[in-house]
Amino acid sequence: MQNMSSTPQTEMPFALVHGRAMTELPEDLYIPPDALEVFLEAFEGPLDLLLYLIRRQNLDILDIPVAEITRQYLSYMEMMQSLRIELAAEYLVMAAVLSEIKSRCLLPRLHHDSAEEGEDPRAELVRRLQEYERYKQAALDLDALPVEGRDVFQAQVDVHDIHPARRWPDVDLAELLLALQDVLRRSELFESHTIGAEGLSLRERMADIVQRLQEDVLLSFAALFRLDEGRQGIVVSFMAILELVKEGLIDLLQAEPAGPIHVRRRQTQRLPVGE
Amino acid sequence: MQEARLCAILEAALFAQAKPLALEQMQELFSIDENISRDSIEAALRQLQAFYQGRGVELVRIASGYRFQVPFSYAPWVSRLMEEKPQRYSRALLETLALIAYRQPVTRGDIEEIRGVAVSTQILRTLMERDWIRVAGHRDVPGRPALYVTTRQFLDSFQLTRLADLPPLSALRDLEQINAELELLDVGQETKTNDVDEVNDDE
Amino acid sequence: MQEARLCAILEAALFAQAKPLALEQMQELFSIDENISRDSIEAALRQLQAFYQGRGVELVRIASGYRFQVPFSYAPWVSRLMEEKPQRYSRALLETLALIAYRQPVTRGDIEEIRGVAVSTQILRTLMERDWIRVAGHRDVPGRPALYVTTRQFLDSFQLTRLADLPPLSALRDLEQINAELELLDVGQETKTNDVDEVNDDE
Repeated sequence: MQNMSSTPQTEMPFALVHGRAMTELPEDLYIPPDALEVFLEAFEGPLDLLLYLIRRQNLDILDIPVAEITRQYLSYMEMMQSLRIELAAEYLVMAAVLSEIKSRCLLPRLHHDSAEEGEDPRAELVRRLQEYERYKQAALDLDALPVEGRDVFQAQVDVHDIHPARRWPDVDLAELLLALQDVLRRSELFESHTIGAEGLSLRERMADIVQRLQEDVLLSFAALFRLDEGRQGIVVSFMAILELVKEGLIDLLQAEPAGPIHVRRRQTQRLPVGE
Repeated sequence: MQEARLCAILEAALFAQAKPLALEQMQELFSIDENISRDSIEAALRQLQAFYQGRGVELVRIASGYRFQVPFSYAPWVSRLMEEKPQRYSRALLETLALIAYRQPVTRGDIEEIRGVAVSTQILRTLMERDWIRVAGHRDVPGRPALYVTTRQFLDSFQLTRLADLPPLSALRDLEQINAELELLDVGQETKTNDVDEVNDDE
Repeated sequence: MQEARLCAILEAALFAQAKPLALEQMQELFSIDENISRDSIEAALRQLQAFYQGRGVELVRIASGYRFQVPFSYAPWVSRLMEEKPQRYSRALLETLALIAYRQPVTRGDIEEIRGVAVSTQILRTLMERDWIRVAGHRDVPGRPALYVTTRQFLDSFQLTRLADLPPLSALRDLEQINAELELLDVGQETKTNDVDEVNDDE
């Protein structure tokens, strides 16, 4: 890898790394080659591996010895590569980042106080490591919480002989009216073929009703219908009544539920214009 | 093991699932070291039974073992809890109801004539069960068909004080417009709810 | 209604339902005639909670309401009853979940940036299937990546009433203070702000 070639470690043959592992790598970083793949899976990425390397030596993140950590990280990478274990690209990117930080740290600082040189080259890495570590810890904290179905269980008892209460759907008036509108529109289509002769005018009927209400102050609702006119006549009378109510010319009165309905003319009114 | 602890473990196991637990299963909960006899389990179960006497759950013994259940006397409240989400009424039902409301008293034949299709008995039965319509009498024609009218309950359900409060048919055309506008509004609101900063989830 | 009776009804309802019950749902169990106030329900719940203290079931309050559950301490026995062994969650899944929980709303890119590795689609799918996270919208940047948030179910599953109950995040320290801090024996490591308060929940 090109990233590796810039560091002295890459010149070191694997066997030598192996030979010096006892002194230069944390002991548990030396792992039998066939277990290396498993070892890689134990890390959640390069940040996790770096944290491991730092924590192994009881170092503070804020005080990383970049040169040493970089060296360890790269030898680990090299081991993986010589074993032809395919590394995720993120690990290689991190190797480049570390090498860059290391080289910047090695540069002599000419002006300690100048703004240009102010930032520690490790700052960004330290920020990322800290940021990752707090969520790594948060994940452990989450895992320590009692999880339903794993650590705690919802209590349940048998309810087989209790049945759900019947509940009716809600309908609002608008919905009902829309349904009526549909059916009326459809019925117009039907009726245009069969009817047309009866010639009962709604306006005429409205005038008629108002006329009758002038004579009697209070009329029974039923009295406004003439059964001999048949269904059509009743419908026209009914619609005429509804229309008169809407225009505020008459009132429908019902004293009690399902009781008789009476019709009364309002005090101030105009006669509807007849057709 | 103390009896109180044994009781609590059995209680936990019995509540952890809604299925009955056989004595053998309860015994299997414990390791051999714990050394729990069948007798001590039965004694603990009797204690639990006594403990839950008169409470909102009871421990009963049935053929396949023991289980906790809700006593039937709590059915009125529990059944309200289990209410299923009501389904919507069909268009056919609403049309039938609307026709009865506006043209009452009507026979089934009247409704069918206007709707141009048969009215199912199920619809009329549902409307009767719902207590929205009733048979007010029979028309004096061959077959004496039932005459349907709406009920007081119908008025209450639709927040009407009397039938006259039903909007006149002529208002229906306006209604169509209003409805179209409402639908437009709804669409506008739906897109709003897709907001990002709403963190929690309300099923 | 007597308090004992109210307790028993709530007990029956809470045990009958396999889901948590909200206070509002409990209130709806009662008819208007029964005249049960929210306060009296809360008082009865407190009584139930005290009553079940130390038993094999406990009454807990979580995000969606109240539920009876078998406490953690009985898991060793209860899990022997379970046919499916409860799964352990991978670190990748937990870290992803933690990032969503503490920093929501976040995109997959946000998560990957902090973890330093790619987030597998399988993990996000598993979290969605568990109903612990959901897509709350899309960030208004090229590609419009999905913004993930946690759900109420997540809070319920982890026995939390709201996001603020999450364990606090450790503080970030400033590199520029490193020397001073190290010299001062590394004090004040855990006293800085935690992020939890920033995550608002709409309970």
